[in-house]
Amino acid sequence: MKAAVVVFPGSNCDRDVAVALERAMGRPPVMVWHKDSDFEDVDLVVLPGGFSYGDYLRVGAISAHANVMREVKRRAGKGVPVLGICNGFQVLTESGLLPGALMRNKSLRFVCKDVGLKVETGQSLFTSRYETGQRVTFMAAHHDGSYFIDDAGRRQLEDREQIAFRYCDERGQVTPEANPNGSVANIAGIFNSEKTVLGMMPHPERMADPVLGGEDGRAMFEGLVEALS
Amino acid sequence: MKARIHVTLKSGVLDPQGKAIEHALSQLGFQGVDEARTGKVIELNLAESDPERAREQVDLMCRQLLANPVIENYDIELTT
Amino acid sequence: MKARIHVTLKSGVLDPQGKAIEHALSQLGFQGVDEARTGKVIELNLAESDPERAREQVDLMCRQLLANPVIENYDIELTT
Amino acid sequence: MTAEPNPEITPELVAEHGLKPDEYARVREILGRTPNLVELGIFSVMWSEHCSYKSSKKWLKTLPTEGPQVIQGPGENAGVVDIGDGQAAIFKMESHNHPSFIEPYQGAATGVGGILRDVFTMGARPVCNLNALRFGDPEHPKTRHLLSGVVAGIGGYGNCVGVPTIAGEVNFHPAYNGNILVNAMTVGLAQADRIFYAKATGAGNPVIYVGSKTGRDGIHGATMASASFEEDSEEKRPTVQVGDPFTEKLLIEACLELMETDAIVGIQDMGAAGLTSSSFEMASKGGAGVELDLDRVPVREDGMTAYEIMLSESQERMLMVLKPGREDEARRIFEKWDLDFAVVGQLTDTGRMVIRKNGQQVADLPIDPLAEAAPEYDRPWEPTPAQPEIAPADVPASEDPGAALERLLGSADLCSRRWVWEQYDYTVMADTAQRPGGDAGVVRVRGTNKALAVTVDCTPRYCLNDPVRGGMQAVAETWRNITAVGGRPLAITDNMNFGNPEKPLVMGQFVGAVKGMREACAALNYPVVSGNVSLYNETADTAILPTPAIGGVGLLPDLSKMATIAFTAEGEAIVLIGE
Ligand SMILES: Nc1ncnc2c1ncn2[C@@H]1O[C@H](COP(=O)(O)OP(=O)(O)O)[C@@H](O)[C@H]1O
Repeated sequence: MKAAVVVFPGSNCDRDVAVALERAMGRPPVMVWHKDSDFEDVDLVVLPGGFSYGDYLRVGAISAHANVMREVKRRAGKGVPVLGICNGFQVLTESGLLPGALMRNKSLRFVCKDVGLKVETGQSLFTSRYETGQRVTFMAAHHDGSYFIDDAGRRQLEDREQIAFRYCDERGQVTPEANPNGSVANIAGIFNSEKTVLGMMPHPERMADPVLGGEDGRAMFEGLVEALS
Repeated sequence: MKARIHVTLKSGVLDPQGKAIEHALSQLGFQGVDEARTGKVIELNLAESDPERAREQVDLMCRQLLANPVIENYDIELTT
Repeated sequence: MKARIHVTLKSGVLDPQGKAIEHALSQLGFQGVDEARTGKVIELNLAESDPERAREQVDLMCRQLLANPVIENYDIELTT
Repeated sequence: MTAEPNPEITPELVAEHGLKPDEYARVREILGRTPNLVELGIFSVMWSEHCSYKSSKKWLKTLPTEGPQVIQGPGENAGVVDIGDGQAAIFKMESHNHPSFIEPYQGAATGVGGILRDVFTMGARPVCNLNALRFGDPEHPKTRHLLSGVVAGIGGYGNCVGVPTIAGEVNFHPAYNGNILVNAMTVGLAQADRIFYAKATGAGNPVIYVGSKTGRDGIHGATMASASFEEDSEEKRPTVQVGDPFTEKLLIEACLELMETDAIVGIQDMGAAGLTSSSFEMASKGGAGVELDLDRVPVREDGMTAYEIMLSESQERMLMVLKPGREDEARRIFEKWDLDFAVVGQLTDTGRMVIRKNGQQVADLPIDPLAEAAPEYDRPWEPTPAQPEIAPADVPASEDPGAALERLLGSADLCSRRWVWEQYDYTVMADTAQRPGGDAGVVRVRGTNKALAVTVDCTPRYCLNDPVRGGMQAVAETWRNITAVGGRPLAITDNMNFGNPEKPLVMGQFVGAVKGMREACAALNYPVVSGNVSLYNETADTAILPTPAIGGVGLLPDLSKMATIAFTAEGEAIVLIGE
């Protein structure tokens, strides 16, 4: 399997996700510069976390217009899987590859902590190593992670099983207290309708190594390798 | 020409910053304030001097970049 | 009454956000745009109906909370 | 083209520049004439307490700074210690106290930006940040606002740049009501044979400016940091700088990319006093002369004068000296990262700083007398009177230990700091092996099984009672915290925060703390490799508690042996060690 990690100015989890991918794939991903309008054929494109363009104007807004995004959109349209983590998720909603928008956390503060996630479906490229309904722990680290979508949009996501993860408590219950940022319906990650694009706020790559306090994220990368090799 | 663009949240979209301001004002002892809403203002200097063309240009900027139609409205004021 | 408050950076104060917007607009092919500056707009509903007293009240809010006089200017518009 | 203002240099103007009459006499003696305004401005920042350490130098020199692990002690942008396998840890702590009181968010944010630059300037990739914070009484009307602004600012900058903030401390005391302390520390990693110094050598070599454009930011900030606050300072409100962490992130990547080549001769960040201190310090260290052409400096505003350009404190800028002919290679890297790049001058062998603007010479100063022969004072000091010892027997026993424990745990001084650190990204870079909440933060050295343990500590109320023992205790506490996670302590950085040194009792606190630190460092073979001094932390004659914040760095040779905070599982044995 081959993967690409896009580097925007201000990306800061590009190295982290590259390390996690390399561990799963056995070889490093290609790093693609935001100014490039083309890059080699890959089986997976990753938009990493960080503060591209300083999160100025709106998170992800300026990056959504980067040269490289035209190509990412084209490939996503052809079914190439795309994973956006944190800032990457924000870029995906801003570029229209995923519905909704990410807004300032309800607390108005940056939040960095372990969060429990309920896996809403194990039936996808990205979540095949998880059971539907399983509780996993990832790390949230963001200032603008409050997912917004109107009621009609939310119903559509639910009907088409496009919700990938929801914030949940220790016992796997999706409660308001378990919601770290005010997201509509505790949504932490969503798919496009074909489930080939996943955007999520919490960081699986920061839970892919026992030294960092957990390994629940590793299964996502290993599952991808299995599905895409 | 100069353009001043107001970008505000659509009604129905939660504005935690507005809520925080309301709360802080009441803590400070200001009574009778409600419905605080926050937004952004962006000011630009344009080389374009024709108001109609300038407005078109700025409108396009707003749709493409400056506002997110999922959550925001915008309005444009032009001055010379 | 309603108050609309514009909070903008004092001239000379670095506006990294404005800089990024300028850059992004030119990348998108918009020519002839410069001096992008960003600010905040805050809208409040006031119980106070006397314009003079309302202005005084809002002015105090700005000085105490809504603006940071070290780096920001503000102006107040009142409407009924 | 704006003409350079050329006012008469009156005693008032000299005083406004913070120079004492005898210092000004020295200026005239060095120049053999009256300085012009640009030159006066340069002297004033170079000889400010902040840049020259004139009150503290004599005492700082007495600290132990050597050891087999030390690659670079105090005097450079940051200290460097050997961590084996050809690798080095580079670190320093720095204060941004006054700016943070005036504008907590931006003050704290730019403090983090400044200390990051000190570390990556030397060729290190920053791997973690720490912060030591002191605020006034929790009930004081300003405290809440200051605390939330400072914490948001530290997070706002560090999180965006993508360096984890993994440890720190927060204290409250009414003595900080009018003078909060914001001390930020950065630790970086580099190859021991790829360290860059702030030394300008080689006549003819080009002098390069990179980063953000220069604006009228914080002009006179460096002198501001050396003057006590007057009660009305909130009215005067000097300009503070706004940080741009996004540009800093680009600057880190661009500098590290250029550092992989061998094009750089010397490099220095433009901290307080910007272009002035960076150019003078680099030239002085390398024994070079410099010609600067200010028309080539990238500026943000029209009509900036030479005075403003030389004294601007705009953030996210660096000065470098390159090998001849390497300009284009460097320019390509900085342009790739969308940063400004300009050749602003060249080195000479005259030992003088010659500055031009609009084709005219606006300053001509001898470098060494300014940079190295800055005034140095032996300020009168009085030892802190001994405080009565309190015998434990004289303290009445608590009637209800349960309630007392609850009160203690709920107090501002002891309660959980989670509210603070959850606003900091402490796991970005995916190497954080121990998060905030333990004795010390631990980051893995990427690609190895080693890790660094880091902590900052100081207990100001001990220092108030007995500065010598307080200074000792602060050093010892960092040692213990590092040891408690399984690390071998290597060296410290310090941030000496005190009141007005012109008062003998305050000066005595400083002298006492240094003495205590010296003894502890010597006993533990735990040298000081970098540090920072912040004096004049006084408002209306109330000085802060003496606060020598100590930042310690240690090495865990084998991360699998790391210890975490005790009491994690039922059935574990509890052992008490020590007296
Ligand atoms: N400003 C801060 N930034 C990051 N971490 C902090 C900060 N203040 C406190 N902490 C963390 O909270 C924990 C408790 O702090 P403190 O009470 O100072 O610990 P101790 O006294 O045990 O050294 C430590 O892990 C410390 O690193």
